[in-house]
Amino acid sequence: MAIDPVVLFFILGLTAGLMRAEMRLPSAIYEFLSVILLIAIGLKGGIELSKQPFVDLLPDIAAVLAMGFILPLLAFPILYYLGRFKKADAASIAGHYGSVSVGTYAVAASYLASLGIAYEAHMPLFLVVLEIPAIIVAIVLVRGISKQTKWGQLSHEIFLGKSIVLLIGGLAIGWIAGEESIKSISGMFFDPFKGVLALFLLEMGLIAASQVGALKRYGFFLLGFGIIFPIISSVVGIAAALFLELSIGGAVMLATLAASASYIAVPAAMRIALPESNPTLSLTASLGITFPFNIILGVPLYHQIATALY
Amino acid sequence: MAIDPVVLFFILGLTAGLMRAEMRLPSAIYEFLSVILLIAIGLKGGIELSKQPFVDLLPDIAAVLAMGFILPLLAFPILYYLGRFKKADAASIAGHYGSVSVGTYAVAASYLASLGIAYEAHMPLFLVVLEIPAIIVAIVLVRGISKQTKWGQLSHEIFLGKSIVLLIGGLAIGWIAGEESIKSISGMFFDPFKGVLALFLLEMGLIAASQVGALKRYGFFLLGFGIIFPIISSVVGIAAALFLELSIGGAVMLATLAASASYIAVPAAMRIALPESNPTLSLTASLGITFPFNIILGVPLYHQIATALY
Amino acid sequence: MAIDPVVLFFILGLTAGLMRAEMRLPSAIYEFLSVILLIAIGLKGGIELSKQPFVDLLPDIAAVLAMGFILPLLAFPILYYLGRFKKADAASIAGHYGSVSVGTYAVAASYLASLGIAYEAHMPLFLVVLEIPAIIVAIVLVRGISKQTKWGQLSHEIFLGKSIVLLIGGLAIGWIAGEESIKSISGMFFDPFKGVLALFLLEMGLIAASQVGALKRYGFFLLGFGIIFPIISSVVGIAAALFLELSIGGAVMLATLAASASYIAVPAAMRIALPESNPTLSLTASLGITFPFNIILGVPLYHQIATALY
Amino acid sequence: MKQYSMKLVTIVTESILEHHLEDDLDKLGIHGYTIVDARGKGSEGMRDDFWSNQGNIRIEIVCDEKTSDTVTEFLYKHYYSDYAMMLYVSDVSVLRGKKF
Amino acid sequence: MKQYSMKLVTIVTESILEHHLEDDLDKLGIHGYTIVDARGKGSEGMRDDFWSNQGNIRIEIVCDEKTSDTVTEFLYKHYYSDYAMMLYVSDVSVLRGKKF
Amino acid sequence: MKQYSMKLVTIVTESILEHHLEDDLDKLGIHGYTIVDARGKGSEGMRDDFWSNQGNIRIEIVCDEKTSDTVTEFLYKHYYSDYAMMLYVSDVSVLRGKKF
Ligand SMILES: Nc1ncnc2c1ncn2[C@@H]1O[C@H](COP(=O)(O)O)[C@@H](O)[C@H]1O
Ligand SMILES: Nc1ncnc2c1ncn2[C@@H]1O[C@H](COP(=O)(O)O)[C@@H](O)[C@H]1O
Ligand SMILES: Nc1ncnc2c1ncn2[C@@H]1O[C@H](COP(=O)(O)O)[C@@H](O)[C@H]1O
Ligand code: NA
Ligand code: NA
Ligand code: NA
Repeated sequence: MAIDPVVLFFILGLTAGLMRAEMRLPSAIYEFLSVILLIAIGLKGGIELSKQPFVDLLPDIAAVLAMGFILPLLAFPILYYLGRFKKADAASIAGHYGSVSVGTYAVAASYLASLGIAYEAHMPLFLVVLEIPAIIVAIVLVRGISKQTKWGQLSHEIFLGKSIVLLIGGLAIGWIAGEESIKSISGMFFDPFKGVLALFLLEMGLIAASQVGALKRYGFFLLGFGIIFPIISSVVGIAAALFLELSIGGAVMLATLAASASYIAVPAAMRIALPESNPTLSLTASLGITFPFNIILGVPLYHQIATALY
Repeated sequence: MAIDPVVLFFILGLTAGLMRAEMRLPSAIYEFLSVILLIAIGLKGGIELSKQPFVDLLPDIAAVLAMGFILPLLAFPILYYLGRFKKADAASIAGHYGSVSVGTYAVAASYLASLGIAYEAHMPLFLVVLEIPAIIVAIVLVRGISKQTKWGQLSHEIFLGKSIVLLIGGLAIGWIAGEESIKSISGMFFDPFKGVLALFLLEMGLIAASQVGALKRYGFFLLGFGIIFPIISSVVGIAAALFLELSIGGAVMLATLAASASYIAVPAAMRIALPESNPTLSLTASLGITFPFNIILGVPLYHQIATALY
Repeated sequence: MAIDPVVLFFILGLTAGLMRAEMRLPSAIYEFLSVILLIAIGLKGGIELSKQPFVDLLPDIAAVLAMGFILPLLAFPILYYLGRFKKADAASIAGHYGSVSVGTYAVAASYLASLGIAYEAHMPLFLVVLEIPAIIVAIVLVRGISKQTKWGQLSHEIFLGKSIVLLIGGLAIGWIAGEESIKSISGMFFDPFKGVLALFLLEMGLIAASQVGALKRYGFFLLGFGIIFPIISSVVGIAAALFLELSIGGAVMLATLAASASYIAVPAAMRIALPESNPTLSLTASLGITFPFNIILGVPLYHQIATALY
Repeated sequence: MKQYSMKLVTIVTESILEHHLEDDLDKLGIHGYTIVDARGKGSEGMRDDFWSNQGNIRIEIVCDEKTSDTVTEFLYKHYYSDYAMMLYVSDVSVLRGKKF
Repeated sequence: MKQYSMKLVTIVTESILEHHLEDDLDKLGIHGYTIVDARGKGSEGMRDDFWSNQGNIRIEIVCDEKTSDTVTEFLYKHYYSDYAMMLYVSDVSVLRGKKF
Repeated sequence: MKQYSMKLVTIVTESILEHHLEDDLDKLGIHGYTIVDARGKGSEGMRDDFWSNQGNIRIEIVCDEKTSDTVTEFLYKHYYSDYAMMLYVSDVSVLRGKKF
């Protein structure tokens, strides 16, 4: 089977970055590309929601939400006891791995599309649902439910972060406008989607490469964790998919969501809520190890695991 | 009838902005989107111009030009005597409302397209023609035809502003190249047009929301003016359309042009020509009140008024 | 024959710039557009490479490489003896004219496409091959093969510059993924290609116009050189094409490559390797004279010359 | 024209703190400041990534000596230990204008 | 190396004035300055919108004391009342180089 | 809080030199600096084009007097004649913190 070209763009970025080529995209373009991806993913989910009653999905949402709480609780003891990280660092990393990465999601979607495998179209809803619980878990693990944490201000920053607003906004617009009417904007959001993803991954490759320096400082445990924990998470995701009776495509998507680690929403939240935790530690793991692993090897691997378990 | 998705994007931006979500697009992207919109609108008009003799349009242009001088003269006394604004402020606001907004124009075009209603294809020419007269009126109202005003320098800034140059440039290119030849660049300017407009309106919603704080400071008169004056202007626009025997679609477009208020070219010109006028006053009215009103309610309303009067 | 609209965009930018209109695109957008162009050109070449054995091309590549060494050696004596430039300046300008401009290449490709003339699809390979030799010649002309030049660091900057990496990256991805698989990203790279080129040329026109001030300072010799030397080069390019038995389309492309002058990779390299050379001198010639000449008149002229010689 | 001696406080810190610091300055009664985006190197290594709030901002505050001490101590107490932050103070003269 | 005492004039004002100020400086015989984009808060409220020239620029001019007075008074007279503008002056030393 | 007197070295130069200067500063043992993008005018004319490394950067280094002299002389020797570059030094006070 041919490699998906979007993955080749990631490998190009990674290689160029490791060779220290001078070619970062302007951050305005990075943001532009990610805005298009987020809205497009939201719109697709919203169009689907407009076709089925929302209440039917509530049990699924509850189950996925539960997974969002469980995953960081699984990661924390490994990091704290086995990895001997400081409590705040262990919690922060756990928060990153309990949450999700939209870029990884998009690659899995592209992977399944190129194989012609369908998946439950309300998957973007799960993407939204999984962003937040792990952040709460991370904070509570360090602070308890103490009043010191400004939950009001914090929940504002979490729920009104760019990715959540654009995903939910896209969902809502797709839902309200419906399939027919959204076609008029497909020239911006759907037709160039894979090309946008390709450019986005080129930049992500460059960013991931820039994390490698830090990687050397933090040693082997982080490297191992960044590869092995996602595989464990993917099995949890597949188990959830079996429980929810999702299709095999849905299982791959949920496995990927579980296996992916946040590199935008969670770092920002941790910097404010747990400033004593070391931001380069978690970012190195999530961006420098897990993201490349998932893009290049993880997604097909989760597909194989899902096929084996289904 | 379903709501046009581009309007939903505006509402998303407005809502996110009012909830103080952290999600402004980079200004480079805002500019990119507006450049595409301006060129695309110009090209469409230019293609049409290449099909009919230009001289036939001269009477129409003269009439629309006259409207551009009348509208600010209508607005000024209301602001100065009723609103009790300082002379410079009243003139500056009048200048904003006598001129036009390209974003509003694009929404009206999208509205008519989704209803399948045609309009005179040389409308972009009117858009260009209406940009400037109100600026001149505003300056003359305050300064007279005094020599103090550096008309040379000023006319350079007005006529060579980005929006005029791109609109006229687009018109000229469309005219010279013709329909067939322009097709080769439709993948950039026409196919994604509505999607570009959607993203542009998302950002405009965020910008409009950021004006609401200032709105509170300036009170109810401005709020009323920002809604009622556009409705009055729209009737002037429809009257002009009747006089010029435009189609009903043309009437809606001209009404929208009349009702729209500038938020780019005129603020810049006023800042230099009438620096003693308060820039937040006029921008709050034009961006914080009139733009949202026109996008969400105004355009359909002007359609109804036009239908009633035709 | 109708003028290609992309050329009209260049003329629009040039005119607006000469009239000192305030409308430069944000540099982030300029970079975005050039990234798309570079990748698209690379991809197209790569797809073609996947269809024919690479070794067959080696003789062609060697011949084109030779041309890359000859052209600056032809330019240098003209600039040094006839133009009486300082040695470093003469060498630097020669380096610019021995190398190539991707924007000019894209315009020639668009020109041939609109005439329906085919050309050898591995042309992007020649584009890559021609970027570098002239830089080496320029440095050696001034420094000799002295150890003072940090060749290691320098070759890093040259070979890992943005344009080389994106072109080669595009080539590699197109080659590996193949035609069928690349179709999924054509909505970003191929469908809007000419529109992207149009916007890019609009900005290039504005940039070229900003060089005109400097032009006056440097007088007529540079003006003459910037027009006549490209014509000479184009004949060298056509001769090479005849020698390589390329199609007439291939001859026009190779002539254009020979005639075009670098304005990105070479200026950057010269600033580091030959800092005593005056950067505005070579940039004025390459951007302010040769680029506009090639876009507007050069490409059709080279087509005529090629037709005459074939 | 008469000139007055004031202090110029310059702060370089993580861009993610921008809105938080704005709120803080407001509460400290400081209503004038200028911000530019910056990148740089310090004890926390290179900071130059804007895509994920990993860049810096550079804040300038012109104020009297007392306010300079207040803001300096406030920032030292609340942010110095957990965030990348550098701070220095210098002497400037300002015109008597509408602003001071 | 020998160092010379000079003045550093720093101006923060509306970005829309950039080209006008460049012309002014030219006329005042000032041929060296550095500009960066900035945002900020002052008596005219928050200024941080670049999409419509609602942002600031920060201009630095290294010059002798006399020029510093000239430019300061010029700006005060022509722009202070109608535009958002802040201005301060400090002491710097420069190397004797080709530039001074 | 106790404050220490330091030097602030400000350099305005061609943006293309950024990584080269970073390497130089590293070698000179300077591990703290702040960079912003800038444009400006000087003896080499207007410099404001970022699309082709034709813009400027503005580098600030807070350091002791000796380091200030070292870096100043180094830059003067290696870059002043061939590159657009301006450099000035001023006095600042810094807090005793983890950084100094
Ligand atoms: N000595 C210095 N001179 C100038 N800027 C500095 C210096 N040290 C630190 N900085 C700036 O302050 C930021 C935070 O410093 P730090 O907390 O030491 O990492 C750095 O990213 C630099 O931008
Ligand atoms: N005290 C201050 N310290 C630093 N910057 C200031 C101060 N006051 C004003 N500014 C800057 O100068 C600009 C114009 O000031 P103003 O005219 O007071 O609105 C503001 O937007 C700020 O960027
Ligand atoms: N007198 C000055 N005041 C402030 N900045 C200056 C001055 N002279 C030069 N510069 C800055 O330093 C850069 C390089 O200067 P130069 O080498 O003189 O071209 C210019 O582009 C300006 O940004
Ligand atoms: Na996860
Ligand atoms: Na109007
Ligand atoms: Na050439």
